[in-house]
Amino acid sequence: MEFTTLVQVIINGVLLGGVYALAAFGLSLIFGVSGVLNLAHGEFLMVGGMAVFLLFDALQNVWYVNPFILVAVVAPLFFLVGLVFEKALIQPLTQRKEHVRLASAVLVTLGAALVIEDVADFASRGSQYEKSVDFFIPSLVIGEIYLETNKLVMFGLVLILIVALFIFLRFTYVGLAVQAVTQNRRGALLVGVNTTRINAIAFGIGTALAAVAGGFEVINSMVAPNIGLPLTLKYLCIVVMGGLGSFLGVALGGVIIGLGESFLGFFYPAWSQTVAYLLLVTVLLIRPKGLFGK
Amino acid sequence: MNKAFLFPLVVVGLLLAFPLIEMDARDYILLILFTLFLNIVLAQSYDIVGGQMGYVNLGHIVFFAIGAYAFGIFLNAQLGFVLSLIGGAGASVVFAALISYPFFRLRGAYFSLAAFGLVKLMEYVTINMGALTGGSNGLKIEAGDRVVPIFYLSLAVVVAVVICSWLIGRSQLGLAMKTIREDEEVARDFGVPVLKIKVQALLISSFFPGLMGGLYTWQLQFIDTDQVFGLKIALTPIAMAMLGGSGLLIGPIIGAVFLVGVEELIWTQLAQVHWTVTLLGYEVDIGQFAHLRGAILGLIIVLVGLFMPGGFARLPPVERMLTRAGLMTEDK
Amino acid sequence: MSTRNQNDTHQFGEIITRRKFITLASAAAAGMAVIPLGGSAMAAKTEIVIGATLSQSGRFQGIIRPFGKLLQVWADGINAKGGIYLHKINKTLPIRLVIYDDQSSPPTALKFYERLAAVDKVDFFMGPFTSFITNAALQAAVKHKRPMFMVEANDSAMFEKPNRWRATGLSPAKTEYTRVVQLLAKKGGVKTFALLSRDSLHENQAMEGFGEMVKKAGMEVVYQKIAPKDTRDFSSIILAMKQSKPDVVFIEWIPPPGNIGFLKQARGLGLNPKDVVVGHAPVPVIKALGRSMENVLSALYFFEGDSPHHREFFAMCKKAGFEPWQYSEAGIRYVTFKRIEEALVTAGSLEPEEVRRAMWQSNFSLYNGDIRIKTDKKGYGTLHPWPSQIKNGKPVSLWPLSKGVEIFEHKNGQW
Amino acid sequence: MSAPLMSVRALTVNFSGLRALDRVSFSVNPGKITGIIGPNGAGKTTLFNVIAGHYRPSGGQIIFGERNITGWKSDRVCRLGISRTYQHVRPFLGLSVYNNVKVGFLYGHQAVNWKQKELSQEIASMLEFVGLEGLGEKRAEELIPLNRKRLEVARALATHPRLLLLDELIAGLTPTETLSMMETIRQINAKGITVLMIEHVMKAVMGLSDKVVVLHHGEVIAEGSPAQVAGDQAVIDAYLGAQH
Repeated sequence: MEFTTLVQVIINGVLLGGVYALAAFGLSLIFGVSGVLNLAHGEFLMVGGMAVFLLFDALQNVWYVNPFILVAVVAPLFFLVGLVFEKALIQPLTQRKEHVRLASAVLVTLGAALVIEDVADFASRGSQYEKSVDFFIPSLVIGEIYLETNKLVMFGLVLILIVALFIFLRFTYVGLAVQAVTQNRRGALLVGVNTTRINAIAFGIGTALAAVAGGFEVINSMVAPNIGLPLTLKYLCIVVMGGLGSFLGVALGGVIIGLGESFLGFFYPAWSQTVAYLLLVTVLLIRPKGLFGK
Repeated sequence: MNKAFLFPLVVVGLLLAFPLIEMDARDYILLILFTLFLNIVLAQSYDIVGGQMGYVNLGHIVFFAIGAYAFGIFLNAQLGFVLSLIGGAGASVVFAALISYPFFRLRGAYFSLAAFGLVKLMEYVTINMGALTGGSNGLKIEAGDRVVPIFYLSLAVVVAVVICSWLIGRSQLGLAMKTIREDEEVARDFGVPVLKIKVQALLISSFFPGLMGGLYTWQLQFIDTDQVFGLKIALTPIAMAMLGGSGLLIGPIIGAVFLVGVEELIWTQLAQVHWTVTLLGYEVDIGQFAHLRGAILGLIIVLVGLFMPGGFARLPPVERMLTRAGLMTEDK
Repeated sequence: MSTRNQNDTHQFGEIITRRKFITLASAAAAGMAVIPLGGSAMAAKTEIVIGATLSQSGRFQGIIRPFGKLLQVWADGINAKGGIYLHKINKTLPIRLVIYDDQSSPPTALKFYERLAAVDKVDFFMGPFTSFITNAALQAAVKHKRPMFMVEANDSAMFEKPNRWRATGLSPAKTEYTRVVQLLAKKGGVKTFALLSRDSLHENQAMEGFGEMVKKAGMEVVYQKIAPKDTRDFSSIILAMKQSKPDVVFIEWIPPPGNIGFLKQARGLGLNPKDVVVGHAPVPVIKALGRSMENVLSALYFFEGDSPHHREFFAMCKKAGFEPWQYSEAGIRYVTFKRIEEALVTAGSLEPEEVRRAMWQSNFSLYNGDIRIKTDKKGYGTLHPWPSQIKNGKPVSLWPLSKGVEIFEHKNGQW
Repeated sequence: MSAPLMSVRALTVNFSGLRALDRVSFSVNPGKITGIIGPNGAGKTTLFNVIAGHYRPSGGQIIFGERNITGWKSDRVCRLGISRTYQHVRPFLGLSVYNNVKVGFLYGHQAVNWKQKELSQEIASMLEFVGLEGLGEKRAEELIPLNRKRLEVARALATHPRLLLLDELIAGLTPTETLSMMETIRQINAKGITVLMIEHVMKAVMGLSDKVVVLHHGEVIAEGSPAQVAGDQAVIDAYLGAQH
């Protein structure tokens, strides 16, 4: 393998991993705070992507909007969607016994995933099944190395979001409360944290992050009603591999899987999609609580 | 006691006699019943680990898939039907044995997720082992009309899994499994050999989907990974078990009958109805909303998760009815 | 959903009252599901019942959703003329369609074909989409001895064993891109090919065939790989392709997740071959890539022309609400319709055995004789798609070959 | 004096740098009641968890009878004859009272092949002994807190232990309930079962114990008869220090 090729493969992997980590962050935050595995996470990604597409499509003939701006418009809406979703579907579960809560959460979020997918499928009847926006900025070329501008922008945004999230978690009251709840739910409750509110906020942020990732998908590739569950599963791999509730673990998990897919994609594309699941199972067998789990 | 056995016996008797009735729609109904039996077996066998022991095994479908593929491979190797069927179930049990120790080091959500990841992992492994499994070209077996034998065989598997589950529920093993569900640490403190029990439970619960997988291949005659590893196939039986009442013998059956029934009776029919109404000046064909069945199914699952964590069978009126019929087996 | 003929429309078209609806629904719930709503007696035939499933939900809906309507347009067209004349029973019978949604799933399809045969008592099966679903459906055809015209299933796995009850209009999957390769060879200027397919039965075979034909035409395959079905990021595949320096890049991928990702990323990563061939390029793909799709080669199941068949086909698509290129598989449907009409007229009765024989003996030509529709020993047909090239956001057909070579422009890496 | 039933020797437990137990040594004499007291956070429950086999100590030994059981898994420890209750009660909430006790009988000790009928009788008399007669069919979660504690005792006794670890069994009970529970403990002891109990309620510890061990910051600071311990200056300092 030539050096430039190696560099290109690594760049591809890291850029890919960054976007993986973004969506997985949301999922990790939700699990950390509420103890719920949100099987509908990928559906929010899909719907977020669709929202960006629909806005783009509707505005296309009026005036041409950069889809990244639309992503920024859509994200706060999905924060609200997340709040409502949590309020309606997740909050009633939090008081249940652990194994009952796990099972109920599987039921509720899986059911929600089916509803969202099927409604999206049904709504696609009048229009097209796959949705993608036509947006392209020429790539940066350094020697033989190509840097896709779209992906660079995305990666930059991911970094900004992650830093913002970090600052939020470290330096704001709500952020500290989120961390407190993640570490010890009962303890946080005892010191007066309003866990109900924190749950809702975590869900809002998580959902907004999923929608942003969906916007990226629609710019970079496409979304369709049936992509939700497989994506959820891949993000779950990242979250669990890193260690439930560990943000560093998620970032690292995302990049590891991105790199793995990138390298295998170069040599043996047939195995590239296996990486996430193989790593998940392997890591758990060696470290039952993930790379950074406590 | 007599009363408790009467109802199931009558049902099984009627089912046994059904194929003897001369009617045009017989095979169509048999195929629906096969779908029902398939789901009962998957839901009931899932519930041995998921309901009685409290380990939400999101990867239960892997046993079915392995059974399906192994059966096809053995049959194509001229092992004969019976041996292939046993071989398929055997392969599934062996696989369960292989994964049981490492997977049972994981608890709670970690276990569920690793098992869920296993579905996709095994799917890709199956696709990429083309020499054995046919890869994405699928696995094909000798064609033939098997609706009636399949019906009897799958009914037999249903009866077997229900009896097995019932026996476990009454046995010492079942009690140990329930203590693990309630509090694994305490169970261990009181001498329950936790790992051994968990492995036993998983082996038992992997046998029946293995058998059913073989029957599925025999029936469909041409399978690929989408059909046996698909995420919806993986999750529906689990939803059925929880819907009906996880941990109760009758629960998965109720869940499967309900979901398969709703699908067949309402949506297939409603989709044929053209009930046009004028709404805000648009002509709307209500029948086309039958295509939203996936959403309605999802909605039912959500509502059960929210309001009936114990499933239909534990709703007080249903519980009373079932108790009166002697169908409510103890799960305390 | 079920589509119905005009006679039926008079009964069903009026608004069904609420009470009637509730009665119907509750009757259904009570277990009456299996009793057909309009039971057709075995006695004197008054109509030709044709049954099919279409994937109106699930993965394939994006490709074939509007074909329910197209089928109805066809049936309405025939019924407007009174139906099809069957000489042996000396009757002209209208067509009635019964269609179910197979949800893109084989077991569901099998169940519905069983129902079509046993409950709806169809005389003729139209097959579903893809080989897996068709193979499941075929069981019902064989068991109930009803001829099945397999609309979209041409993978060799289906044809290993002889089976008298099925035939298709398509040529084998491996030969799917014969005409595209012909065109490229004739135009000249390209030598090396990079091929990629989605890992599934049909796509793999089509790609393999493409590679074989390329080699036979004296050109070279420098990259040939299969990518897993869930692939969304193609960066590394594109990089590897780029290093093999292909003149032509070919991707065979039935959406979704589609080839959109591949094309977008190929553009971004500087994969600039002389020509790009996209096996399936429906509207969403063209729309997503915008101007970058200019001069991308693709295949259509019809070509531009002005024969009576052309005019009929275009009119049918228009009535069904789409332009033919938007749902290219419509061309396959049209051939199917013609084959079924011909088989019924030739057979002159609804005896399954006679219809079946007529279906196999079929031999007539379509589109000004451009294709001879016949069945070979295995049951394959003779339909290949025709090459096309996207110009101004719309595929332009590159056929006949002499004319096609003239219109054809290399993409020359211009995204 | 006979050999101790259990001796704990220089037991040390570290939790990620934090030393929870520091070279704890003491012994439990057969047939006696030994009390463990100490302020909050002294490491009492950690001590129980190590003895019961929840975690492996960083150093030291636990000798039970003739055997060194250091690092044994809890199911094995239980079958050898050490059983316990929990500070925060943990009955199997979803199971019936009857089945809760049955687990102890079936799994809690070595190789007894119970006949179904015998077993039911044993369980019934056990429930009667702790004062839960007639409640066998109830789910554990339907019991009031006092009865949950009784159930825990019954489940622990069902394993036929030689040593019973009671973790704050009396804390939180009303004065009358306290008296009745103390009586139960005496009766258990009278059956020949050695008891090691953690207790905050001084009256109970002093009234029941033959010997008291005082833990403070993970170390044993006093050991002796109740009277000796009560007069020990280190103990008084520890408690006063804890209270201020």
